[in-house]
Amino acid sequence: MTYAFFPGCSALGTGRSYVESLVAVLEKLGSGLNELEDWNCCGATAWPSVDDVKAVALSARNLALAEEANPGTDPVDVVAPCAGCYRALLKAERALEERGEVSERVDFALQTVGLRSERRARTRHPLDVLVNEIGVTRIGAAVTRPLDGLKVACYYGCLVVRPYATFDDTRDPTSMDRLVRAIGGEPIDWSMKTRCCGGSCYCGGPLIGAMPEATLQLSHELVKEAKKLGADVIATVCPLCAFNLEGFQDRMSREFGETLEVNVGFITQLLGLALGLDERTLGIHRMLRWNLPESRRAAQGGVHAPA
Amino acid sequence: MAQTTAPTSETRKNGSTRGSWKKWRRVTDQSRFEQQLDPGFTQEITSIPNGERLHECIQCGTCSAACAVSAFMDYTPRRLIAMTRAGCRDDVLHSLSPWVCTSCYACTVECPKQVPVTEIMHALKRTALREGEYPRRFTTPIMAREFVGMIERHGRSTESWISLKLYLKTNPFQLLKYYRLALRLARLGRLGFGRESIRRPAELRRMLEAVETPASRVPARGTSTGSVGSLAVAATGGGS
Amino acid sequence: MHLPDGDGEVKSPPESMATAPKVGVYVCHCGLNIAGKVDVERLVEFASTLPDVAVARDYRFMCSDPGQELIQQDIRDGLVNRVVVASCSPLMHEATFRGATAAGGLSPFLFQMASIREHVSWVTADGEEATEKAEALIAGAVRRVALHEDLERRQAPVLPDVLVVGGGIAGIHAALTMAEAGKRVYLVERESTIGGHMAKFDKTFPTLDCSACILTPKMSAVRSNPNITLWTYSDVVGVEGFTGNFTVRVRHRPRYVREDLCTGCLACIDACINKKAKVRDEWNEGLGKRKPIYIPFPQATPPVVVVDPDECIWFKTGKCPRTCVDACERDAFDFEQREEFDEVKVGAIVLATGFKTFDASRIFEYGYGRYPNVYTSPEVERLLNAAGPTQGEIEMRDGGRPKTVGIIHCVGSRDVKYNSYCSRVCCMYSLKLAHLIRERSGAEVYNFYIDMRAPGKGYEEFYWKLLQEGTHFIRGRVAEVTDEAMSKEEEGRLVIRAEDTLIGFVRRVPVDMVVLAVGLEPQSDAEQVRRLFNISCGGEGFFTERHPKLAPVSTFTDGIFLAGACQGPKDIPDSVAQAGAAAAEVLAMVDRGAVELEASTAFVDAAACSGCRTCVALCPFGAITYDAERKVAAVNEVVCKGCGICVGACPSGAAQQHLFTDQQILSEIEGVLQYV
Amino acid sequence: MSEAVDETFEPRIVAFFCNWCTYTAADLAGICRMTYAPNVRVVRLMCSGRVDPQFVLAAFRDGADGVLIGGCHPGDCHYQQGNFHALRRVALLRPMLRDMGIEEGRLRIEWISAAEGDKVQRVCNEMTEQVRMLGPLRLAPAPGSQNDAVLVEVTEGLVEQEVP
Repeated sequence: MTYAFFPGCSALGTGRSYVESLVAVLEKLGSGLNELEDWNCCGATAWPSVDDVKAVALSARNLALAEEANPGTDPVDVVAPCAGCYRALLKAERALEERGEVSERVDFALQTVGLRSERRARTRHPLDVLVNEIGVTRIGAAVTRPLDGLKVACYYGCLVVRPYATFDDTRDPTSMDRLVRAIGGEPIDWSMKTRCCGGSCYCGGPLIGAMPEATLQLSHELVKEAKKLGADVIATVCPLCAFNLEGFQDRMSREFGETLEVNVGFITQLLGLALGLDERTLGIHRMLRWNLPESRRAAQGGVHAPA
Repeated sequence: MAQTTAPTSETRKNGSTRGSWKKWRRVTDQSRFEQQLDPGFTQEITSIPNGERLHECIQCGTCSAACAVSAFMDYTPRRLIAMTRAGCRDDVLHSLSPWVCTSCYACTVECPKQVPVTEIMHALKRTALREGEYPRRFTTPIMAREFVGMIERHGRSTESWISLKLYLKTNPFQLLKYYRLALRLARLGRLGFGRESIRRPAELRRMLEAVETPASRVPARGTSTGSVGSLAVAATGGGS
Repeated sequence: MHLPDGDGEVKSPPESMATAPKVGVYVCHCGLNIAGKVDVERLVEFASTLPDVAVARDYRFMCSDPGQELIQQDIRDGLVNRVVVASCSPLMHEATFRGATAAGGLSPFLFQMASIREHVSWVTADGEEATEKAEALIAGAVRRVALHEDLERRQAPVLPDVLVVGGGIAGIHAALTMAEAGKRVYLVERESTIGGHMAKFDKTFPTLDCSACILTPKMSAVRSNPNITLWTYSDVVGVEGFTGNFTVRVRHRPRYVREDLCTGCLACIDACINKKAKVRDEWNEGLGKRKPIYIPFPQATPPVVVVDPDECIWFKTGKCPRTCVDACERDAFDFEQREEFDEVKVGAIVLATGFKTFDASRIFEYGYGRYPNVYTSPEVERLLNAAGPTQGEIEMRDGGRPKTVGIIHCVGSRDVKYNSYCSRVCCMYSLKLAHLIRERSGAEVYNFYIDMRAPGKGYEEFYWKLLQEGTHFIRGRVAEVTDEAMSKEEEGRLVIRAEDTLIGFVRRVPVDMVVLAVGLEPQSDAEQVRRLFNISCGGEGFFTERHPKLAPVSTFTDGIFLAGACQGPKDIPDSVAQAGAAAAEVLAMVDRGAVELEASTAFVDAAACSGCRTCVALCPFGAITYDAERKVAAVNEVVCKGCGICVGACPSGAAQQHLFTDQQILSEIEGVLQYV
Repeated sequence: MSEAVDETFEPRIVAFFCNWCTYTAADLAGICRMTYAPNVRVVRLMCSGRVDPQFVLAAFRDGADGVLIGGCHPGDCHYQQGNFHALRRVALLRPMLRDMGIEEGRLRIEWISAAEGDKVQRVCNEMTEQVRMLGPLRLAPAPGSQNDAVLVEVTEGLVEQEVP
């Protein structure tokens, strides 16, 4: 199965390794991603603060591009890995379905540039695709280097499950936990799965600028709790969450007077490792906090080395 | 302004600022006359989808307690709702709370009356930007405008540029704090300095302008989006 | 099948109609309710032009005595022999005006109502349109009433016995009241003992009197009252018949111990081969254990033990020395017991099936089922009960004693995601629990409430008392109970996060124990019970009363009454008051001795019947029989409930329905269409 | 209908409401002062199962532009299954109406419980708008006319094949 793919702006920057690993993992599992031709910014959460209809229009253009590239397909699944993009596209999808004043204006705007929304596009999150389309059984079967009980703190963040819970529970999501279990890891049982990291999803993270103490405190709570519960790594599904948790760990350690040093990565990177992909393909060398020498684990576990 | 670490009973007793004037807030007339309140403001905010549910709020405070950043707000979300409902236009627009909001939607999903709190925060920000009533040295409103301007021009955002401009505009000294991190990111290939753009940015601009067109039949909305549009352009001019 | 001719001319009038119809039309103003929208004068003018109309009048309030007198006078003066009143809904005042028609000396069935208030003036924006619609409805009524006939007013006897379903405090009180009035009462309870929720409480608010002390005497009274047949461990499986004459089928589930022989000595429980109690004890909300043979609590009524076949070794393996049987001096064991059925005939039924509490695990963020020290209020009731699993000590699941306790109000209530209504009792029982927890353990208690609702005699005073005692009250709905600690003090405890809305900031309160004040919900099988008894449920699932103010214990099905929390959340005093009211309604009905039967029954014109028997199989009540000799169907009008299903299906037009004959309905259709 | 909609056309709709659910709901709509289109005239029956197909045909012949049948929700019938019979009769009637050139949208059956006053409002409004779009019923009766004869013939021939 090939999906339409909306990488989002962060894929070009801080979230680069997320997209790299996602593409590699899906390819390994026999699914492909077709990047949308000339996609634009989803609008993030900054646009709704300025103009809510234009925010919808921005995302609607991407959905319309996906439909244009896949004529006759219904629904057209658009994979949006970034949590912020995922929510923005979903919101546009809902607004278009409602067919109210907003959708009327957006439809008109699309028309002026020769595009058309036929309400065929359906926004999907990678977790959704991995768990509900590919399935944990298939993923489990494809594992060549199981994680050997690696303790993973599954951190879903906010916008993957809020405000729209399309594929998982809003308060107690489990899709990532199931994935971790499928690849031989051990998800820790913690209460912070969907707690806000303080990032505020604009690419660049504005709250850290306005109120560093707020962002630091929220991120610190997460990292500290993961550390307390013995997590080896925090797995994320959002470029901004990942960046907040890894990028500011030094500063957190300084401000809160404790050494944190918790590994932070994307769930797709863990999946990739378990599927036998090498670190470079998965963009692990780009991570700021990654001290999980998979070579070490491979030696210990004595598992099949990749060819 | 806010706690950086949870206080222990120790720090509570021996706070270093004992007796300092900083501990007392300057008090001005706290009463509100009915004529100071603006029912039109309430109406404007509640005109968003499901916004009328604001009137169903029972002031239980779930939004504030569910909020991860309410500790850093001058008014908790619940108070903002109450103030908006009462029509306290000035108090609401001069609150930092909407600009602290991270749009994580925890309030929205927990609200027992399904008040769209996050969307109300967005609406408050829109009104504030439109009327120019936003905190100038606070990064979030500047960020929102910068971001919007960048998308209007290029169709995509470039994280490096937006961050750089943000700090230059608000707090250049912050830059010093982050330059190491930025350099590291750049070395790892996670911070590109080449400006990202879509191939047909003009087309995108045309589309965004067209969003306003059908609404020109509705003058009130037309002007509002119009002025925001021009505001974004102004931001662009100031930035480059 | 006969259709009236196109021009609206109707068939020749029935023989019973000796004189030509003279219709009187009476238009009600209903103050301004009708007259404020509809042009009443125009209606009167219009009505007087209709065929057969002899008199058309309007009056400010037709339902008032002078209004009714207007009708009676016209009848007495011989001006009219048919009556149409255009006013409110027939569901409101049909009985009133039928009465007025009868008082004037005419058959009450020569009357028809046009609803121009509920169906016109209240629902139409434009006055002109409203007047037109009212004209059409009046025309329909006038057309139809001309074809009305006098009908026999039939009565059916009311059986003297009564059924009460549910043996909680409401059912007990209703049963006792009626039994004391000399009625035979069948009290059916699903559990093995009566007492319901109240039997599980230690104290009751606001007086703090001991629940067992006030309830157990009533339970014994039920058992000793010769007029009450108590059937526990039983349920109603079938209800047939109608007002005053119900046939009820009751199933008795086997307890494997004969109720008539068991004396409740409990020797068998001690003798059970299982020396330790291992089975989850539902009576104690799972906080304690019981044996496979058990009695829920010492004062259980009847004091008869129950064998749990799912857990009993004999039932599971067939191999057990059955030490219990040996221990029984009265030889009460019967392992061969099967389900048994009883059928009783009763005149009236009181439903007192109660409520269930909200499942707290549905609210993930409150941590019930995730954190052992999060409790629901029913669990804490058992903890506090001297006869409970901890003998009244507040001992938590981990064995510890709490120093700080947080009580969260409105769990599952006032929330559109769960139940949007207020459960009404939680504030008060939370105050009671707060008081008792403090008294028993000395713990600091924090109450997290949205609004404090204490409307009742002595309730506000109780709240006041709690405030004086120093219980903490934080006005704010809790967003989360978490084990994530942000400080040394929070480490290892549960943290309750709520905004103190009266202060305006968020508080994190570390506690050792959390009590969730769960709301009240309809029983999970309320829907089945509703269907069984043919009554209705509101949107939230509680049984609907006939009128929220004026008929609070009646239902839309005559002869079936409601008591207690099955009708909506209620505390003990209200449940008892309602049970008394239901008993009084039943007594009034039973002592009257007879009920008027539905006039709109079906009948078959034997001459027209082709004997196709379509109707026989269609009747849901088995009221139609086929006379094989005469080859025609016949309706038993006592059994017929007057739905008209058979009439709608009769291919030869032989089946008809009083007050709803084909002719009458077709004329009404013509009437409402002719004037638009 | 392809012709331009006649703005002045006010449809006439006859509604058969059962006494226990839908009629009570209509009363509730009144008590709640929910205004709706005045085009629906209600004929009260004890049960929707009383609706004889000839009532529907007679209504159309007598000048109705639409017919609405309201009963209790499935399983909620005061008489156990009258609403179910009503539904079956409507199903049997539909092809016949189609043959007579009466559009499907002119006959509607709805389950409205006693608590759903808002549904009465919504259904009456929707039905009125729908029939307004369809325009006046063309078979409007001229007594003794061709149409009428057809109708009567069909009605006479209608033997309900209801096998319980």
